[in-house]
Amino acid sequence: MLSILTIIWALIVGIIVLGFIAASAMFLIWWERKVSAHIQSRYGPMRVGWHGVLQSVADAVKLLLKENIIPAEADKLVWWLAPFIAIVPPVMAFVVLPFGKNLIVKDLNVGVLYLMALSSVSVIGIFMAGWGSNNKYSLIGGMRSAAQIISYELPLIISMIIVAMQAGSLSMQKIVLAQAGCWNILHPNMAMAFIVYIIAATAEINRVPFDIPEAESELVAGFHTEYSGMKFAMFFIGEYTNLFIISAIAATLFFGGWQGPILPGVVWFLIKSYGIVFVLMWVRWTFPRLRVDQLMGFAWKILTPISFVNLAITGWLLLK
Amino acid sequence: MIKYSKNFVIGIWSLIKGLAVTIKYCFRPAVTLQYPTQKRPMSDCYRGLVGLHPEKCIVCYQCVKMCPTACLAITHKLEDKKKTLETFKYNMELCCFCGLCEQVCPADAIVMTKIYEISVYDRKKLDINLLDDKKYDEWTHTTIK
Amino acid sequence: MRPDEIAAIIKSKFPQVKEEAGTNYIIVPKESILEVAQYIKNPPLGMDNLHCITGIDRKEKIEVVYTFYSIGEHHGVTLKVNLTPEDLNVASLSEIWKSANWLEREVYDLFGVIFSGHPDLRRILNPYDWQGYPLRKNYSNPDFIAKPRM
Amino acid sequence: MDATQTKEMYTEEFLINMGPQHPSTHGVLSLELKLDGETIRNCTPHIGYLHRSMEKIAENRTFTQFIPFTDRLDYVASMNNNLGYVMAVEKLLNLEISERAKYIRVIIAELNRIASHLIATGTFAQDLGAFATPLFYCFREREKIVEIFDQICGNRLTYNYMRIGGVLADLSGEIIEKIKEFIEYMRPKVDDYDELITYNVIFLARSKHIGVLSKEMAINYSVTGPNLRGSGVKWDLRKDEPYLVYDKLEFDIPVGENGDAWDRYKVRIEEMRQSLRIIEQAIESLPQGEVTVRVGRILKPSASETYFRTENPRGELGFYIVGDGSVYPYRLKIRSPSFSNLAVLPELVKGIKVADIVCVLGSFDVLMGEIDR
Repeated sequence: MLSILTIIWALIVGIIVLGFIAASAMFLIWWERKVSAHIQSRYGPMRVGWHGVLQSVADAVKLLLKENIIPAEADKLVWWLAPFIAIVPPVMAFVVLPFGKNLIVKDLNVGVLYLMALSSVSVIGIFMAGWGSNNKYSLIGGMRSAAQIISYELPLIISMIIVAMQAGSLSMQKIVLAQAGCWNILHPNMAMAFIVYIIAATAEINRVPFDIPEAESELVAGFHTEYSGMKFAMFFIGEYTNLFIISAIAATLFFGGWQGPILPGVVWFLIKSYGIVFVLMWVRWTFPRLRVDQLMGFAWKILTPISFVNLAITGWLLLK
Repeated sequence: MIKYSKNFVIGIWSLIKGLAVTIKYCFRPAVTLQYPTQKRPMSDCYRGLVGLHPEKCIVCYQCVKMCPTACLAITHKLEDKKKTLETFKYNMELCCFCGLCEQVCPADAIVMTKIYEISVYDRKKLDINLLDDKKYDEWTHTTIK
Repeated sequence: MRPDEIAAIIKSKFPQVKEEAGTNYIIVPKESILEVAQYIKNPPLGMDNLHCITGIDRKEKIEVVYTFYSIGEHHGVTLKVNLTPEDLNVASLSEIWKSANWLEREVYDLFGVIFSGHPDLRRILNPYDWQGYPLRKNYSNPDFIAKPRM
Repeated sequence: MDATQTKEMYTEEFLINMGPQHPSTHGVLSLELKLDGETIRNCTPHIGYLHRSMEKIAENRTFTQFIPFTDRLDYVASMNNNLGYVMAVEKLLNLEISERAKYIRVIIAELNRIASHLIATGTFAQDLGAFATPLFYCFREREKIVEIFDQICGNRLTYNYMRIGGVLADLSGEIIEKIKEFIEYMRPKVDDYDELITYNVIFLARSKHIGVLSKEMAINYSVTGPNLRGSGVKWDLRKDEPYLVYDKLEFDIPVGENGDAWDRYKVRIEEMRQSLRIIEQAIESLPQGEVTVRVGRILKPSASETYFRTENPRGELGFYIVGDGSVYPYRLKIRSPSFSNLAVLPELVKGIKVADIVCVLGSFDVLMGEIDR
């Protein structure tokens, strides 16, 4: 009896989460197009719905109806699996995201560790896509992506560890509760950790100025050059879900998560997350792209030392 | 080390300035038009498709001689020693909208209209008989006069 | 320097060259083009810039026209080499001026002039398997549209 | 590291074809790249995908009929092409045009130079990954110029405005007001570009010391225009061999220092400022008078040859025209600047990363329309 209830509960939660993911990704795609358009003195999508708000739905329908083209020389199995592997980690990350005081799928006591583990998995999907397409541009894109994500893993993880040290727990809820009096971002060492985190996270999800795996002007579209229809849409949804995830993690770890006056917790959480998303979009539509060796150099020569120093300082502050 | 950190600060400052430029334009009105519903007015001398006032034409063949892409073709017949137009074909596919025919015409019979939305589904429609009054009816509904 | 002064300098150095009637262009025998080119590259003339190479098909002969300029001295000179249709070989200048590389390839492509000593003499504008030399006056191609009536 | 071969594993060079369909080859340029990892070992450009045999067409058109074809050479700077061609024909005919027409030609040519440099700026930033934003800003400004041209001559891209013996139409007072307005509008925008891209630290990191073209090499390869000046050679036909009324106007020639991609880009930005200065002065001193000299409808130059070159936004555009006394040119050679500028590319990209080839190519601002002709 208990097990049936659990399964039903799990199904309901799963449907809600998946629904939220799809809605969020579609909203973010529309929003990105609007933000970019207004930055560029344009209107962006205006036809489908009020100010084109349903544009993403129309695009999704179009992509669903599109022919699924498989390159003749592709490594079929790898090529088929890649989009699924790329989309699963961001979906799984929703498990530990605290939307509100009780609004969390499962408050794992190793929540931060779980997120770190998941962020390393998505590179496999991207690399498989690059390899399986049997396209030289895609291969270069996949290789760049692997090198990039592995480099940026380190500063990303260290800056998350700093927060965990401060809170004394790896559980996401406990980290939020630890910020009850004062948001983490208000401590100078935490602010530094936030900057390192947001840079490394931007690199993790391959956005400008770190979008070298896609690098439109060099590699055409990088790892997803050969994908069409729904498979392309899966990469796309995965990318935008990732964008939301890293913003949500940043909001949780540094901006006090769902805590805030008057409004309910979930509203505060979404406001903070989408605020960070907006900043990332704003950055994306302003800056040029770094070159691959500069990107690596930046990760190893600047970000990693800074985060190590930051780690040492935080440890000293805690022990003092 | 001082130089390094100075460069670092200058670099960060340059990034912030870039962000300031983009956010400045983010809240200014857009400059584009929503094309099929909004259209910019054509200038007075706009060079669109070639049009003809057949009654003015004196059949001097200047336009045919001048056309760099040979897109105009005229035949005439003699009626009591006066040349009159028989056919005036205009092959829009070849036309490069240079306006030389309009400029060279001594009787101002050839004019450049303001029709610019000129895509058609059937290639044969690009071969236009300029003597036909209704030749551009299909296209004029898309154009602001 | 004025064009006539330049012509005089070159003529005094190389007696085999002659001036074209009516223009200041200098006609160089094709054997000595390399020597003349090497001479004008260095001071006093200092033609450091090979600006343009082109061909003119005069039916009985094909002229190859070299236009030189000097960035430092602010003057220029035009050399001409006359080739007979039977023997279209002329020495390449691409060792002296790198810009000659592509310009000579273009003249080869369109006129069929063979530049001996050129490092990479391939067609450049036309496809690599193109037949014939399109800018020759006797070139004919079924797809070629005749002159518009005049 | 060279491609090496060992007992168990061997590596080989990686051949990729960049183009003819590629987002950042500026048209239908095809580059055959040999890569070692991401480092370029060899680069072979293949051109001619846009070859329209302009020179053969010219032999079958009258001198006036060929003007619209020059629009299609460098379709971003049609006015400058028109100008170069009609001035070459005028030189062949020994025709002197009126003073007002000269000033108008200068104003129009400089406006189009700004439009062309705007596209160069925008696409260069786009190539470096500043996705679309600088490009849209540049197009927004270019639109103003295009609107002015639309009012003057009736077309927005292929203007066909210059005529042998003058220009198509006079500048009305209304248009002159518009041009003045544009100058006021444009000045702060150029500063905006400086803030958004020129001194952006990522942009500097990407374009400084990339594709360094030395002075000697630039001259030897006959590189012209902003690319030559970016290498530090102070050479501008508008100053050194003045045509029209450039000798009466005051302006500076910006030059670069190192000859890298950033210098070439910076020269263009500075040239926009100088062009604004030139337009302002030319409008101030615009004389009254006719804009066209009467020439016969049928032009028959005597059997003679002429070579004339003008300073185009992309470099020196030369027309070598041979007349034979008929209404057609006997031979018309177009010496297009991008053709010579592109020839230097294989030399510059050896040993740099595949991301940088886009940067070098973008900084040269080549246009396939005039390379392939």
